[in-house]
Amino acid sequence: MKKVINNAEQVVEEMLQGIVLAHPQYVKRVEGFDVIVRANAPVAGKVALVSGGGSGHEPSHGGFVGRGMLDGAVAGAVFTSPTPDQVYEAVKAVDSGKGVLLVIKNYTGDIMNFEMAAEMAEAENIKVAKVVVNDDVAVENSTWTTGRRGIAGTVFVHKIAGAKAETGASLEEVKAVADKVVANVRSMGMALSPCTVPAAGKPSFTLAEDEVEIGMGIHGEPGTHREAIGSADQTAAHLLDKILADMAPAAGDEVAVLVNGLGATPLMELYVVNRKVAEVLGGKGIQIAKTFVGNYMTSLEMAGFSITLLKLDAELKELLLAPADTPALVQF
Amino acid sequence: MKKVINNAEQVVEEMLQGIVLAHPQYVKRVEGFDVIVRANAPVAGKVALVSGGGSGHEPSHGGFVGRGMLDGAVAGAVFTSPTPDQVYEAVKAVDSGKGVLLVIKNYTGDIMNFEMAAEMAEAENIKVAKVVVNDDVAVENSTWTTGRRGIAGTVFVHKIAGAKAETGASLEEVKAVADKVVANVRSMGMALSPCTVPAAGKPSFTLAEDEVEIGMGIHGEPGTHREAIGSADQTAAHLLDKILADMAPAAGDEVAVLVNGLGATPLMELYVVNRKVAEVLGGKGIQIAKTFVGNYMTSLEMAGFSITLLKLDAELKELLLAPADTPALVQF
Amino acid sequence: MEVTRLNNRAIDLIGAVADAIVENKEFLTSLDAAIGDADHGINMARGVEAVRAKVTAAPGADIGALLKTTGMTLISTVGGASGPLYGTAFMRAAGAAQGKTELDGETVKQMLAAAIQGIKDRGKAARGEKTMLDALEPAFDAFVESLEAQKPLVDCLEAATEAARQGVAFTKTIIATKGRASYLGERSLGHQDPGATSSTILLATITDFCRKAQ
Amino acid sequence: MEVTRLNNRAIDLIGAVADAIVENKEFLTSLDAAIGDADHGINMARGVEAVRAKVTAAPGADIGALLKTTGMTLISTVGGASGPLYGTAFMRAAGAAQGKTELDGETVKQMLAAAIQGIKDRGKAARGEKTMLDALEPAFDAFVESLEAQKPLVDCLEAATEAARQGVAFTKTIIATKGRASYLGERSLGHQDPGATSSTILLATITDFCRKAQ
Ligand SMILES: Nc1ncnc2c1ncn2[C@@H]1O[C@H](COP(=O)(O)OP(=O)(O)O)[C@@H](O)[C@H]1O
Ligand SMILES: Nc1ncnc2c1ncn2[C@@H]1O[C@H](COP(=O)(O)OP(=O)(O)O)[C@@H](O)[C@H]1O
Ligand SMILES: [Mg+2]
Ligand SMILES: [Mg+2]
Ligand SMILES: [Mg+2]
Ligand SMILES: [Mg+2]
Repeated sequence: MKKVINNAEQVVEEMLQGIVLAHPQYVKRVEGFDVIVRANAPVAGKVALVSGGGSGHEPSHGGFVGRGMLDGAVAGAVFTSPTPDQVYEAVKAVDSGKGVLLVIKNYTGDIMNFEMAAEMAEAENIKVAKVVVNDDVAVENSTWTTGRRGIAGTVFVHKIAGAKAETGASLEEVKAVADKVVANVRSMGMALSPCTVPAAGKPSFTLAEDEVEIGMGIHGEPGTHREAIGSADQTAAHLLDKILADMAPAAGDEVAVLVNGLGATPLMELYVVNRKVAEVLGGKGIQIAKTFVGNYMTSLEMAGFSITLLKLDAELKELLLAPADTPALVQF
Repeated sequence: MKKVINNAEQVVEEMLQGIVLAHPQYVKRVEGFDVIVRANAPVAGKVALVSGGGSGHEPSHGGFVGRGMLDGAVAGAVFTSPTPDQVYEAVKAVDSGKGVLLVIKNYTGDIMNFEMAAEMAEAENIKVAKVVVNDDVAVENSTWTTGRRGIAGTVFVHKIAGAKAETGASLEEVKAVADKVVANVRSMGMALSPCTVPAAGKPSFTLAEDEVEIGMGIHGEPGTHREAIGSADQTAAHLLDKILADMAPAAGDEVAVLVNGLGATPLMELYVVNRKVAEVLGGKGIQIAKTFVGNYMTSLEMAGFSITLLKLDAELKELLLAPADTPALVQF
Repeated sequence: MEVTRLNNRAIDLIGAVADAIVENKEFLTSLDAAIGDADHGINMARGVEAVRAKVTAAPGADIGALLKTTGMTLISTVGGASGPLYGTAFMRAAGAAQGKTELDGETVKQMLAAAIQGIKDRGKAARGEKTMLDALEPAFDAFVESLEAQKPLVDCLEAATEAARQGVAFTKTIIATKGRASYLGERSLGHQDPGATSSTILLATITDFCRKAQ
Repeated sequence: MEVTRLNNRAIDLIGAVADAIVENKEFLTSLDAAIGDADHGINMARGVEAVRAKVTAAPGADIGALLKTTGMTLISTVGGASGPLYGTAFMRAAGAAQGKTELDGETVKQMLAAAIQGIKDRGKAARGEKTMLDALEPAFDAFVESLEAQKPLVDCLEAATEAARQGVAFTKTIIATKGRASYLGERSLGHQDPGATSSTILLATITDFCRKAQ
């Protein structure tokens, strides 16, 4: 394991300190907890958004704390859902009285921990609503699984529900638009190399020099299968096919695109992928309202990428294009 | 070599297509050339900035084309300075009549190619000025070298000279402030793993599992030496010491900080580094006006990071904090 | 058994459990790497170390209190799926052991039943889905059978542990339909469940401790 | 020699040079990996392929025109340090060969002198700094010596190539003070310079071609 860290046990703590030291204009720490919130939290008259999950997905989620996106982010141990008390502290720190929306990725652990936190908050008369993101089409959504995983599409939930909250909307309205994003967002990923959880000290899996993992999660979990590495165009087209098959957009539909790097894949390669994505969508008459290319939901130093499409309507589009001002996403 | 590409020969072309497809609101292609310029280039009444260099440093430089930073970027083959005709096309495409500043990183190849382009432009009566960035303190600046290399500090030149140009300043004024940035910016980097030039097909060097390269360039060039991997704090302190020894800032001085990822190093680790940087600077009474953490000047999929400090005066600070709107750096 | 003695013994038991988990940290993590996200051993070790520190500092007045501290500490330190599940299990067991300073077979049975019900309430899984329940439910059945056959508590625990072991082996033969491993489909076959394994380690350590303490 | 014949032969020579560089692409790149940025062979191969395509399509009326096309094509396709340097060298050599359709020793001497001066003007390096000049300058000296000794052109070229080879060997023994390798300081010792090597390959290929064409 070759990492720029001091020690595996302290890495989340030191990262959080580093984030707050880098971006004091955006965020502050909830002392004693692995929680960062907006520098001016709680923001009066606004529904607050809290997300989080295991660490190792940076800039998710702490990088998206700021105007137009999240109010607070909870950092669990690497790849491990944060505990309920931590989530509860975040909720308390950001609630202005208008209620708090929890943005949860669909993993058993995340759901249980956030649910317990919600119960704690409700016991203190804080209004809480939840949205569960499940955008990964790699695994069929069937009774045989716990439903789809939440991956990079989560960033669109942060962006759009965050923009909605900024308008002064009610908790029910913010939750409704978040649910609409979830209903319309689909992703799928592939990996060229594994990642190493610092405390584990060795890679979660190994791949041969000519092998890639298709449809893996963002925690080093194995995917649906392995195959020989193909060209960027082949791989992009394959992932996109799975997404489009599930989403079934029509010609004339408008989408947002996110070509997301998993950590170690250069922007150069992500742009090569985006070229193919744009070509395929163009060929089907699907309009691209906005494209994001970069590391938004990573998996430590994993090499690989995911593609996310979000089908837009007028409301989603307007909120997507609304301003945001956070450490990792700024938009005029 | 495991990369998400179609073929090594086409990777720059396809990347450029991907960039323009992703960010049509920001950039357009100069058809037939490996040049991207602002969507609304040339911008009337404004000195234009052109930078570039070998590809493989993304988001440098194409990602910084937009309001408040560059007007055009020229993409050479991977790690190879672009040719004069390409630079010349960029200059022609962005010049509004107020002149063009070339931002050049200090490498023999870059200097020669940009100089030849400048001669071509001057022959066509386009006013051209040049600034050569040489921020890397790894190598002593002596008669024994061709001077210091230009690395991540270049981004501060783009930002600050770009903001100055936006004020309507003259070419001489924009060049003056760019030179001031160069005089005050210092960087140094380290690598945990090498990178692979796509057309070369294998890594430029190899490192043992417990070995790091100190003071290497951003083209896979070997550095000053190798050593056993230390803790994040040790490594950060070592690089910072070299920078501070050269820069000699006094207590009370104000700086901007850039903790730059080389491509494959997770944000988590960069923030751990930033924690130490802030601690060391704090201990010396040096004020941090603004911190950037992320992949700004990369070296393909190299793992590692560099630290950049820029000593600020009132003018540099104001221009650093001025708005920017580019694919890779947006600031209100 | 007096409270002081209970405390000392209980702290020793918790120490033994913590040691066993820490010893198996890498093993559990490697099981999780195969079908999950390579953190189960790390999560559990973090939790049991926190519990050890907590109960050593303030053991509580009775077994119920001690288990409540254990459950709450697990909830606030483990995270992931196993944190809420084990945490809830110990909280529920605490309820069944409230005010007790000594345990008999019937109480232990109620504690186990409550713990398992807690896991089911929280995780909405059933036996056969390749989770810790595939160790714990057979263990409970075996415990009850031995108890009804009037066996001593230690023998009942021994039977439970043996059944849990078989449950772990069984998890190799089935596809996961709950938890992170469910995404793997057929690829989860042949791998034993990390949570079922840690449950079995817990049971085995408790059994061992009780036998030695006789 | 008629222009047509010149064109055919010149195109063949350029083809031979291109083949030699492409053959050595990986070798040159690996030399550059050791003390530079692992692109010299890639850069040169891209350049000579472009030149081959260009001169095959439109060879130009005389040797000067042909070399000018070569130089301009190198400038616009190679990039890096070697692009402007080799490009300038060929442009300057073109100047010395303007209007010529046949070459004699004196003309070749002037072409070499102009090319080397071009490299020095452009790169501001001198002999002994571990660059292509450490092959080219000794080559020039040897060429002139042979020419003054009234040797035939091919023998002069042969002597030049041999001196270039020794120059390459010499670059192993010195520290780079120009170009990318200069950042390495002592670490550049023991490695031969990629540009000196490609210069020698150029010379050797031309020599070989001329000997065979006799
Ligand atoms: N719904 C559930 N019900 C019971 N046990 C579960 C459930 N989901 C997961 N588990 C157990 O949790 C274990 C994984 O725990 P752990 O790795 O710590 O959490 P995570 O899966 O969040 O990384 C699995 O091996 C399984 O035994
Ligand atoms: N100033 C200079 N004068 C002469 N030759 C030089 C100079 N700088 C570099 N070179 C030559 O260029 C070669 C490197 O070329 P190349 O790798 O293509 O360019 P780059 O260094 O830009 O990657 C060196 O091996 C050296 O021979
Ligand atoms: Mg986990
Ligand atoms: Mg180069
Ligand atoms: Mg796990
Ligand atoms: Mg080179």
